[in-house]
Amino acid sequence: MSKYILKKEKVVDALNALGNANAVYIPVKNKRGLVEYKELGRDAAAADAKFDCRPDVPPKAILFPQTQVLFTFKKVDGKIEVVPTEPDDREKIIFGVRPCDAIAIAVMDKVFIGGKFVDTYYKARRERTAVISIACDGPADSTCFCPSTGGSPAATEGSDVLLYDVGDSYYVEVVSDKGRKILESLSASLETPSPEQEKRKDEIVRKAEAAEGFTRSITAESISKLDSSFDSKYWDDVSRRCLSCGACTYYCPTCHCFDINDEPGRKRVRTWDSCQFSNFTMHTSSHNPRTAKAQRLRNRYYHKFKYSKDNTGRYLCVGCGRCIALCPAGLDITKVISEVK
Amino acid sequence: MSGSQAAKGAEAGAVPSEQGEQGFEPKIVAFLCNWCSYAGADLAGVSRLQYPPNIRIIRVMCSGRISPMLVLRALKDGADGVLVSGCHPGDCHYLKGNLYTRRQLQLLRNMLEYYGIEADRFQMSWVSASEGGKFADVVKTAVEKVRKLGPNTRFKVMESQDGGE
Amino acid sequence: MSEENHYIPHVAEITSITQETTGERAVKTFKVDFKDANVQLKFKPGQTCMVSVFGKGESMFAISQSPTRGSLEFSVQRVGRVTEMLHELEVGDEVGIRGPYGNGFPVEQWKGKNIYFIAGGIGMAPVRAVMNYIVDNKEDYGELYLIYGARTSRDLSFKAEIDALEQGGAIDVRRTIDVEEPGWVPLDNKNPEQSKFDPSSRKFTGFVATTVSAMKCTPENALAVICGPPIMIKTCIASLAKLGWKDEQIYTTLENKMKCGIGKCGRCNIGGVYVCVDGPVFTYAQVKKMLNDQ
Amino acid sequence: MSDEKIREEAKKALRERGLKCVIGWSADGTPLFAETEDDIDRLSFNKDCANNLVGYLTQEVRSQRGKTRDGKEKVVKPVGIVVRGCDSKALLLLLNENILSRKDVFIIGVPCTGVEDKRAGALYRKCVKCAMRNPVVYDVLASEKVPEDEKDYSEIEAIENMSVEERWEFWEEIFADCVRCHACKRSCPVCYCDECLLDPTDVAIRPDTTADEKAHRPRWVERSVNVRENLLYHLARLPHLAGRCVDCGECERVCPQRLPLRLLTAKLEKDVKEIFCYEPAKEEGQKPLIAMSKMEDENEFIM
Repeated sequence: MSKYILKKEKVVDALNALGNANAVYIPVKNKRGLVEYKELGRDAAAADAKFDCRPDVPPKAILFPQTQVLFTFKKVDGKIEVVPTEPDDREKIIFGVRPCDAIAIAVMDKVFIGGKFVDTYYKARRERTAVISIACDGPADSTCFCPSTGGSPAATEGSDVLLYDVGDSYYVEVVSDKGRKILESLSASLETPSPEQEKRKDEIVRKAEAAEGFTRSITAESISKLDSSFDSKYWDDVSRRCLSCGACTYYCPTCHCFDINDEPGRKRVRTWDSCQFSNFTMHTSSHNPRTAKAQRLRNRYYHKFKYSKDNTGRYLCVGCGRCIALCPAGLDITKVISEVK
Repeated sequence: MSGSQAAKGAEAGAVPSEQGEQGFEPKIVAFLCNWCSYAGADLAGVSRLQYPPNIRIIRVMCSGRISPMLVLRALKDGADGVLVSGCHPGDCHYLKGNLYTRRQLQLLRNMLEYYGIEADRFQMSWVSASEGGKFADVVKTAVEKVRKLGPNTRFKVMESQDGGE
Repeated sequence: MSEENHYIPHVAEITSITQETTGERAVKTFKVDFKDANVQLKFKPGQTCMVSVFGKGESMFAISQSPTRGSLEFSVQRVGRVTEMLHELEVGDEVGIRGPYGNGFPVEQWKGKNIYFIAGGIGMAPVRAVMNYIVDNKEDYGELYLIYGARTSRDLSFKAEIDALEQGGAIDVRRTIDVEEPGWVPLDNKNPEQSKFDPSSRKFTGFVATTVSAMKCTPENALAVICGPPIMIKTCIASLAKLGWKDEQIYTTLENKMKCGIGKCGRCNIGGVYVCVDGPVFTYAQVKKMLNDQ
Repeated sequence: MSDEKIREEAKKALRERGLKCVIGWSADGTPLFAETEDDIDRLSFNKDCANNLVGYLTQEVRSQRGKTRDGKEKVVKPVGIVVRGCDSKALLLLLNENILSRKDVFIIGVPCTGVEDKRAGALYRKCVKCAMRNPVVYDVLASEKVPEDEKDYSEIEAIENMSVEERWEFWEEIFADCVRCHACKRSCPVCYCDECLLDPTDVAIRPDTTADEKAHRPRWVERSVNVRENLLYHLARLPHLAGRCVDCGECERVCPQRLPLRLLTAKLEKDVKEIFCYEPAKEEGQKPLIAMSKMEDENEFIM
């Protein structure tokens, strides 16, 4: 049997129990009102967990930190020795992930673990990470559009356990073996669902399948227009108000571009980078293939909806809507794609 | 001096503070203008005036060359204090370089303090070519002030902040 | 970590440095040897490596020697941060190497063909690797030609090596320079077809593309390998097209800013193609299909 | 009421002055580049219109500049813009610094009683008490001037009253959250340099930059995002804004982490006022603070 009930009043105990053996990350509100993932016990208490909204910051950084030392090097008797950074080998659980962010993790897996080369650092973290998600009861935010990208408010992809908010309890559905093992350690707090709760859960699933309540969307038809609009003047017009900052990319759960630099202290560091920065593609010779912000903006949308689809079969966008909510210039990805010409 | 040299030096050694036997010995990066203060320092040396060996002198053509970035960089890379010294107002070899820098650096000094970096970590002086004695005094005062403040730990990186796994 | 961590370079020692050219944009060839005898790099001509100068950074370079010659070499022009630091290194100094990356030239498919190697400036580095490979397996291939251009005669790299190849009769070599010098036969850049081309001349003044036109490279049972600055690649392709070459017969190499070399960091893409893993070698037919993302 | 006036004046200027476009807000508050009379009919000003549009003005004017084939200066079509009081200050600063020329811009001023932060559902903090509600430079005003408040420095003073240790911790806590997306810098109307020393790259590069220069130029701020680099990043912006920042609050508005960046810029403005009796963008033709010097400037802090 793989369906349980976790009473909301027992969530704090359950989190603390998980925290004994794992690093548990939960969404909490920070001082400035932003909901972001923090580590239980270190930066957050279980009672502060905030599960009733889409976190403002995706859990991306837990698997792919913004700043990561790849290796340090030292000189021993005048000879260089490279010392790779030891991977973070703690077992991790991200609790309260929204389905879009969970799908994003599956998408990132394709980028970093799929393909010809494996990213050791990502893989080391990913293998030790379990994802416990909470299905959304309709769109979690007015900027959401996950159904348009192949997701759903109750999608299980990328999750190990999926919770449904059925009033005073969470209906617990096991998705993977990893999830099953975690729930075994919580068996004391779990109960059997009542028919009433089953019904409530089915209702959430039905609403999710019908994509009820979503005000934003991108149609496959408008995405297909990208095939012929690469050289369109549209990109000049739409990028006019772009500031070339990195807000959209840094808060995107699937944006994964990075930079590698040697920094003082004899270390090589990998940091997030953004394709919207003007120097992103600049060659040493000063030639820059994407000088204009129109080119950079276009590259971002094409990467998300065309290149990635062509290469891996899926969009590099999960419809979380954060880039819409955070864009200082009010650029709306759904609008931009829908109006492509 | 060019910006690159200053930064290179900073990158390489980052002037770590030392805990000497008599206690804390501050390291102070001193930017001296070529025409007055550096000559003043020279005179102090030639006249065999004693002053603390805690300063590392970087000669610049004019104190007007001191970008606030140089001060910040020195502090970030671990200098316990920064001293900028130029010609007296009116005596600048380039007429007004020192006056411009006075404006910029006064604001910087205020902002440092507002940021939580003790204002005395950044000091300025006017020392002319003939003021060897004053130069020795300036260095003594600067070192004493910084000694009182203790090591500059503001920009020290904590291991945990460093993105290490 | 059982599988290879691709971000960790292997430490290698510089065993020899050859100053190919001098000046602001000098070129040096570095021969390197891995410190750890267990590390072996199996590579194909045209593949690339990330070379680190520890503390300064790393950059992607084409391996400039053929795998048949038994050594790992990089020919590096002094252009930016990492290359400047590389040029300051001496024999015995250590660098980091990771790779090989990229697809390399499909030399197996080329058997039996006549090959025109066309190189400009530092573009000679990857061409040298594949040219030496073909020369070392000469019996499998047809006639070989090299058209190699640079700004001045002093900017031509690998002088002794190419001279030796030429004298040994392995390959037909034509050199071109941009600025006239005594002893170099001038070609007409504006009307390349009308240029008088004396087959016995080896040294010309004119663009590489002009020499290609004047020489009337024949497309029958042939292919061309073009490496060099973008403008030179473009003009050479145009020249070849006029001579009746098909897009599939023309191979070229692309480059873009790279950081990871393994298709993750997201900056070397041209449309959906990642130059670091899908390239750097493409036929012109492939290049044509790419989006004009330049 | 003011919407009609904005549209009427914009249309008139579009016709009579041959504007390239009019930069304003659409009713939902997003920036709008109106090129036709139809576009202009979508211009609006309301509580949602929070963006400072002056950065776009520089962009639109600069993109037209350059030389024609025969070496003549290209003709710059004037660009229209709708500005609030705070925006107009930034615009005046650009005029004073000769980044923009008065003949290249057509300014429709809108007196403003504050705009709302949609995320918080309340007025932006900078708007609660505002000393620059009325545009200071304009061709036409779209509505009646409104009363202004005294500048409120109470938050700044509270920080000044902390101990030096407390202050450091205060900023440390704030900038630990910075992700360095560069939105603050990119949105700043008076940050108009093409290359910035805080840009995320090794070196600023032109085709003729030598290898030596690229190799040895300092990286002022490392790419690593940690408290130390973040603190330096924000501290390093300030000297460049000294006597120039008009405290329009755009950096704070755009910050995705909602960092209170105005606590830095307002302090800068306060110091400039107190020490040098200088107010950026106070009047037309004013010289930049840092480009002036006086023998009698304060000397007390110098040994």
